[in-house]
Amino acid sequence: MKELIERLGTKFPVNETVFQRDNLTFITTDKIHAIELITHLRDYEGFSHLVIITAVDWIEEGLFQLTYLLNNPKLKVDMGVRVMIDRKEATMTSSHHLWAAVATYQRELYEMFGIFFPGSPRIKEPFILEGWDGPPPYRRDFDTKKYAEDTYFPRPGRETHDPAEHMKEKMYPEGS
Amino acid sequence: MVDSILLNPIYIIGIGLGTSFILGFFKSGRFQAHPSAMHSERIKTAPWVLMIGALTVMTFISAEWLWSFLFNGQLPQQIYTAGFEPPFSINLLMGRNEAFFTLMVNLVGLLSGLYLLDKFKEMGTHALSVYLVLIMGLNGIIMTRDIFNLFVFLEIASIATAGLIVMTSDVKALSAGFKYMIATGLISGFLLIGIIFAYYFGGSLNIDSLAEANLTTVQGGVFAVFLIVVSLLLELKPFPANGWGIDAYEASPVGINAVISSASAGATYYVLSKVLIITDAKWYAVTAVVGIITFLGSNLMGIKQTNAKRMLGYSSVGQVGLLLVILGLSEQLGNSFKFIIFGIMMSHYLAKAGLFWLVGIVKTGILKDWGILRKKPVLVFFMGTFIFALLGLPPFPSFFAKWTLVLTLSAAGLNLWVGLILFGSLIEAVYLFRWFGYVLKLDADKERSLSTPFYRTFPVWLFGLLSYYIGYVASVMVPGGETLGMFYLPLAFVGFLFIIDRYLPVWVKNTLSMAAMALYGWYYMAGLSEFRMLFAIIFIGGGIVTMIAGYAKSGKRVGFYPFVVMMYIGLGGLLLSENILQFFISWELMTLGSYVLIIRGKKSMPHALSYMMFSLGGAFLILAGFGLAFAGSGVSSISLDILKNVTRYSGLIYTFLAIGFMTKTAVIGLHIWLPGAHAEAESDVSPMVSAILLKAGMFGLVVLMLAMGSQSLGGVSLPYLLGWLGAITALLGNLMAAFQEDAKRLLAYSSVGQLGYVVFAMAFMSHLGWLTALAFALNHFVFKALLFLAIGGVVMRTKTKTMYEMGGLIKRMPLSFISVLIGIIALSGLPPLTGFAGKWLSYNAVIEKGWYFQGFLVSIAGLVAFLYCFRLIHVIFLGQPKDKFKNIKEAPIAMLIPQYILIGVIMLFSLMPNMVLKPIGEFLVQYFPDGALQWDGGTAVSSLGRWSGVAIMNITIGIFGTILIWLLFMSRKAVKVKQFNIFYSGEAPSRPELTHYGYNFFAPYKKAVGFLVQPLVTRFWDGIADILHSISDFVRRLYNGNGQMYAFQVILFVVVFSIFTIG
Amino acid sequence: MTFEPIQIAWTLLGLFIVFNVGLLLTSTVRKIGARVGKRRGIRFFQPHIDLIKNYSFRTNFSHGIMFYLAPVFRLTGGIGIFVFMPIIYGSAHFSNFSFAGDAILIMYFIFFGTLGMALGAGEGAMPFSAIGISRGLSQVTAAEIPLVLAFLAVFIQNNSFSITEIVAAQQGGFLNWTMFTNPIATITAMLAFLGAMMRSPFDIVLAPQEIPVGPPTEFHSSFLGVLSTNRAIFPIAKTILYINLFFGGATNWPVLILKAFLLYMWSVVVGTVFPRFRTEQSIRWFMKYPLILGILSILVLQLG
Amino acid sequence: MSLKDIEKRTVIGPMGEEIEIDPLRDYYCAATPDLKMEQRKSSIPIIEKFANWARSESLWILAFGTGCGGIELRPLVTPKYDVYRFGIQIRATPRQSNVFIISGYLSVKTLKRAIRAYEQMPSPKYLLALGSCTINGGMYWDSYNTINRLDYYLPVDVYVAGCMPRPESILAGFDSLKQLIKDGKGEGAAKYAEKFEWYKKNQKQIIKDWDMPDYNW
Amino acid sequence: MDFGLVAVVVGFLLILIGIWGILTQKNIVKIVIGFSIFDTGLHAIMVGIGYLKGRTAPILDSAVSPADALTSIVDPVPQALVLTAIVIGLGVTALMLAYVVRLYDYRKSLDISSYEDLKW
Repeated sequence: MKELIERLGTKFPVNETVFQRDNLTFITTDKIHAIELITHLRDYEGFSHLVIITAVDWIEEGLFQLTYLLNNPKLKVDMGVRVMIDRKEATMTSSHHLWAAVATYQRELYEMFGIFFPGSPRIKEPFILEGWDGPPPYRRDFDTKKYAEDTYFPRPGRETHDPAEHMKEKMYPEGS
Repeated sequence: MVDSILLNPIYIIGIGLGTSFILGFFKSGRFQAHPSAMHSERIKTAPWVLMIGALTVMTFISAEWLWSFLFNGQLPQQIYTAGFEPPFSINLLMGRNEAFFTLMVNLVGLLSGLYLLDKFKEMGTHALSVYLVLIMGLNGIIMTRDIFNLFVFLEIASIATAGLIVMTSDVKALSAGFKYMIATGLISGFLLIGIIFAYYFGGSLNIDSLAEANLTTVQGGVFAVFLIVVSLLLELKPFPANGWGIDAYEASPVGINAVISSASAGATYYVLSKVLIITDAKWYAVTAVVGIITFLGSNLMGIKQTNAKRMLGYSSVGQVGLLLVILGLSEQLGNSFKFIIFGIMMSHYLAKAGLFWLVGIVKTGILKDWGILRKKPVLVFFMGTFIFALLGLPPFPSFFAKWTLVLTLSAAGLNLWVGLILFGSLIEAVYLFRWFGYVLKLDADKERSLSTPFYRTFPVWLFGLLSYYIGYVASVMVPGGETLGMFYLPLAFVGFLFIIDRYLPVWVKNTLSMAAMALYGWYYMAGLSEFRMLFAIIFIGGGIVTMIAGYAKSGKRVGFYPFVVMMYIGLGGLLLSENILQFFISWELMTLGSYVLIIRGKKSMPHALSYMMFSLGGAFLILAGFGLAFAGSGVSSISLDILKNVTRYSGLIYTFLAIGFMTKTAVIGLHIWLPGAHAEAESDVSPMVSAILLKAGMFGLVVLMLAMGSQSLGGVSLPYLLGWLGAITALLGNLMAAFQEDAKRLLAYSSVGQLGYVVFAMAFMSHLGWLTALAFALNHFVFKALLFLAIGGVVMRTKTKTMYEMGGLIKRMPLSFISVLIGIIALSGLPPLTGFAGKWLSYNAVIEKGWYFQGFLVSIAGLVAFLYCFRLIHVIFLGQPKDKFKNIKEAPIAMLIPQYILIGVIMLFSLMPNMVLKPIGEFLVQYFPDGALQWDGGTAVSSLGRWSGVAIMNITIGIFGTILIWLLFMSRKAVKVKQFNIFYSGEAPSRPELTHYGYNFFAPYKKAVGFLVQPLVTRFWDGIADILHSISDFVRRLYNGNGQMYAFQVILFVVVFSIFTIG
Repeated sequence: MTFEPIQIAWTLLGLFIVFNVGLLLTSTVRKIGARVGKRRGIRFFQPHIDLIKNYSFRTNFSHGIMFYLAPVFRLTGGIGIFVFMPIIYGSAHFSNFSFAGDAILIMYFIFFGTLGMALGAGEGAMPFSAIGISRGLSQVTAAEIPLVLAFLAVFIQNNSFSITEIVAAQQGGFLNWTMFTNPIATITAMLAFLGAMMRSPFDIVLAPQEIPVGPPTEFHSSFLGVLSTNRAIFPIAKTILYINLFFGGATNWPVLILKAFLLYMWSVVVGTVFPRFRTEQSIRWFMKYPLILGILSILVLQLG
Repeated sequence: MSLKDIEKRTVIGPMGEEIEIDPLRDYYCAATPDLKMEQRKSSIPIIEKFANWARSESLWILAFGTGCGGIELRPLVTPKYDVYRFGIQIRATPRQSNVFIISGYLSVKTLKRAIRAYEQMPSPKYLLALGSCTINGGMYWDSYNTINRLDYYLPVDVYVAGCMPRPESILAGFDSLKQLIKDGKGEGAAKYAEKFEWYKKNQKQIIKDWDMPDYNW
Repeated sequence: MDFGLVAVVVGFLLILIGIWGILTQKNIVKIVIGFSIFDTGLHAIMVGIGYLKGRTAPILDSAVSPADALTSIVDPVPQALVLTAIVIGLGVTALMLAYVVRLYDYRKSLDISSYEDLKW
């Protein structure tokens, strides 16, 4: 695996490498080379299967972390390619030409995080949120509770407890 | 004395020679090597006028002589040159035949001369004189009685031909001419040797003296005869040594190849016929064999042609082959020989000249570019005339000739010859009808114009009209011609329709035609009885009802009504005919009319062709069957009753006739023409051809079976076979219908199945079987006409026939929906409507006869009918309406009226089945006394069960009404919802197209039984067609365009011929 | 036989009996099925309640004229085959209107309702209905293949289409029943019977999971009520046809009901045991053994 | 189905003419529920009572599981609970059902389907709501995409509390429903028609892509 | 020696040579020459057949009196025929040569296989 990373390092900027498990490695690359790197992995290193594309909102750093999780079915190893993109200008090169499923992941990312992939098929069509007009709900600056309260006619008188506290209080009052 | 005013025939030669000599004094149009400077100098028309004048005089002389021979009892006259009698001088003979043939030659020469005005201006004065010499030479060939003189004239003719070709400015033509010269040079060489040997052994050059010399009995004389015969045969371009001739046809200018084809071939043929008298019977037989090989081979090669001139060349050669056959068999043909030759020769002469002239008018040889001819419908009409004449369809002379030929040959026991001749004719029909189809259907190049100066169209007109006149003459001359009077008046009306066709709007013509048909029915059909009356009701009554739909059309509809009426005349003629000639003419008229009707459909060109091929094939089988019956009955009568008295060949006759008739009823195996033809036809033509025309085949079967009863062939009972065939047809036809996407195709396949049912029922040869068949025939007419009209109306509005593109039309076209609903209930045989009558009767018949398994197949077919019926109504009228049909209107009222008349008939028939079935049963008793149905009021009682149409109808209506009222009461406040107010698993449909289940509707059925509907039959016939085309393509490669190869073929022909004759 | 007005009253009585028997038979059969599954199952009168409920809906809607006509066609088909058939042998009262036709009429009248139903479902414009119809028609025509053969065999054997005559020929001891005189035809017919009863393995037409309820998806309230009425009458009427042709007919009502129940149970037993066929599988199945048996039944008659 | 599908569009007809298609008008019935129809009762009380009894004893459930409660309905038809005893059956089409069970949380997306299915059922129809999610949002009360109170969107006849309620509770719920119907109080559909505007307002407030007619027949 | 027979035999040989030329030579001029040979052969045969041994030409002059013409001259008919045939042959040859000229004008080729435009 290390050899692979080294090989990659000669060709692409590989910034940070995390060896999560024997068979799972994360590498970080920059936005410009990411798709190139993934294409290389797919075509020359046997990572023919895309497991998932997912994102993490690093609101504090002002970044989105996109992770392309790839799988090499022959060697039975996974590799996650991380790309950090600017949160304000959340745009990433589309890779829908590599796997058919990518377009769907990208639709989801656009809907949930507002990360735009220019050129990706049907990117602006609703994925699971039909008719959603609020901000992307998975962004951490989106306040779900407030949104729900504003929107869904909360029933008055509803009490909310912390489950652990509540259980302790109700079921085992003597233990407190 | 009448003689005194007759001009001496020698003047024909004299004028020809003299004028061409004089023409030499005129200033010539410059002889150009290159076409670029061609138009620099134009000759004046004076020489041309002179030539035309000369030709006119020549024509006049021949005509005058012919006139005297025919009407003034003129005796043949010998013309002795130089005042000596033969053998010391050359003598010419002017007899009736000579007058006739010279008239032919001169007339076509004159007309071609007219026609070629432009061409002659281009080619110059020399061409005029050469042309005149050619005509003169041909006259000489005909008249001379001296064999060497004959050679001279032959050489003159062929040199003149080559000379005319050499004057064209086309390298292709030049090379063809050169090849022509090589071949004719060789041939005339052989002829010359033959002549000299004939002279040596016969001691004379005079043909009559040579005939007395019995050359064939002399040792060396045979060689002379051989050479003379072979070279004259070669002059007639026998297959397979005729590549040079075909090339010449293709290369020479159109007016000239008209002369070559019509006149030269006629002249040479006449020569052969007069020279053959110096030989004996063996040589006649040889001639016939060469003829038939040529006839078959040339027509076969014609199939693959794409160039009109070349194709006509092959056709010409083929026709000459046919003439050779007739000449060769003249002994056997006896008295009919002259009539046959006359008919075939005239048709060929008129038609071929006419067609060649048309080639020049269209100015292209490429068959697929011929659509342009449609700019002049009159010319299309004449082209049709010529093609039909060429193929021997009525009312043209060749029809009567072929008819007589087949009958006479059959009577002489020459059945193989009949078969070969008919087969060859069928092949010829393939390419000629394909060509005609191109003319009628293919898109014309809009850029090109069609120039039709008078001098070019006049010959076409003249010959076109002459074809009809001579056809009339032939019809009078043919044995039994006196009975053809019944066609005159109706056909005159057809002619009248042709004349007014371009001027009157459609509704006038429609009214006129309907009135005429009503009158026709009234005057001619009123006296009919029994079967004929029943079919008259279907043919004429049904015809009038379906024609109401014609009012829906606007414009003029040129070329429709004459053929509709012609078809119905044919159909009516079948019923009126008392002899086989009338019957066969009616059959052909019907075929002709319906062919033109079918080909009017947008995409029906290939289907019309296959319709015509199957129809002609069927017609030829019928002809052969009649021929055999004529021979086999032992009485030389052409009455239809001969079928009853057949003593020989009865199984074969039965088979031929049955297959012939079943091409029309489209029994499985012969059905492949039907779906396309019926589906692509216009909306009011489909009901005519499907509901009415198919019954013609059924009527044929009625006539056949009543006359001949049951026959067997090779120990197998033919009705038994028919029964199986009918049952299988019913099943497979219906199955195929169930898998169609095209509504009209579905109905067409349904017709295949239904007619299979009819054939099945008729094969019972029992009272109940025939009652079933006849009831079913009536029913089928009513509901199939109804369905085709209704679907036709829908197609007219939606502009598509593909069912799944429609849907939900019930909202827009409720009246059509009701029509289709009634139609399919009647079709699928559900009680209480009429269709059930047929089912019930057939079960009775099946049990009575004991044909259980056939009956089983048929009832399964009935179930399958249910499938396609439902599909038809569901996919078109139910389900989701499509956006683009949101605003379509109900079918035109003119189409609805006949539908509702037919619905009225269905309802009446359903309520009172006894009204129809009882009288039918009553006359059936004469033929099948056993097992008749008993009637107890409105209840039919058979030995097995009972059926009361009235009671069933009333009870059903009672129950239906009660429940309907109950349901209406219960749901009286129902909200009317629209198409997307459906439960769609919580979703809403997005587009009607995606929510309409119509494509491949019976997919599971297809998975399970699809193996039964593999298009095996289509593949079979396609295979046959492919094989024919492949053979054609293979064989025509003999003619590789190399002059030496042609010469080699000529020599090889001589060698092979010698092996078979003297070797 | 001629028509007399009083005949209508008797027929209506017969119809009423058959209607109730049909409903009860449905519940009984379902109850038996439930008991097999260790459930109590529906109440005996549940079908009646359901029917009443269906007729007592307040709102309803229609897709068009054929939507009305479909249930009417369907029930007319069901009642039709009932009224054209003699029910009780020897009873003048319960011979219905059998003077109007014979077994052939019944055979074809069966399709009357099918056609109407299909048309109405088609007008519902619901694609699943159309799929159901396609399956249903395909399967029913396939099931008719052996049926026609078996019926033909009976007709040939008795040389009659008249149901009364066929029943008459089977009187005088159960050994005279077609079941024993022509066992092969009977077996064939009973196999075909399965296909016509819309029960497993031939119930793909209704396939509730894939094409919600198949053809009648859109039918509701009183429309469904009429259809349910037919579901009560039609199978019994069809069963009576089989009883008449193969099982000696019936001379009184109890015998008729018993025979009907037993016949009905036949399809239930098979349906409980065998899983569902796909449409093309069932078509193929009918074209195998039932077809062979059917041909055999006629061959036996022809040779024997 | 999306908003795009109800946009007006033009198609070319068979004669080459342009045809304007307004999907909402052309494909759907525009009528809204009529209160008179929904409350229609027989003028003879005994008949109405009888009808109510029949309705209560023949509850046909629409087979539409909306949340985690869908799995709780399955045991109902097993030998242990066997709801068939009580005249309860499951139908696959809303056209033939009269009971709709909202079995748990409803996302906005599902709500649209639920509304459609509910409206497609003929009246009188009853709505049984399972679980706390339908009452006040339950554990999804603060989710960005699940509703809190079902009765703002559809008229609920009977609530069965629990997260999730066990089949016994559901049976009890059915009993209550039956009693309600027998008493002539199972008039949820009428309530829906009566307060139609209000329900629609609520529905449209949260279903942003309202791509269907106001009432789905 | 029978001159008639010789002429006939030679004629046939010439015919064969001519045919051989026509069939084998690719050059169209040679083919025309073949034709001329063929024609010559024909003429030889005609003359040969018409020849009677020991007789003279059929010209009535001082050498042959009309009275004994029947016994002393050869049959005049073949002679006449041969003259005609020669004329015709000449015509044919001329026409063929005209063809050759015009063909050559177009294609600048004398090979017969260059002129296979029309076939099949």
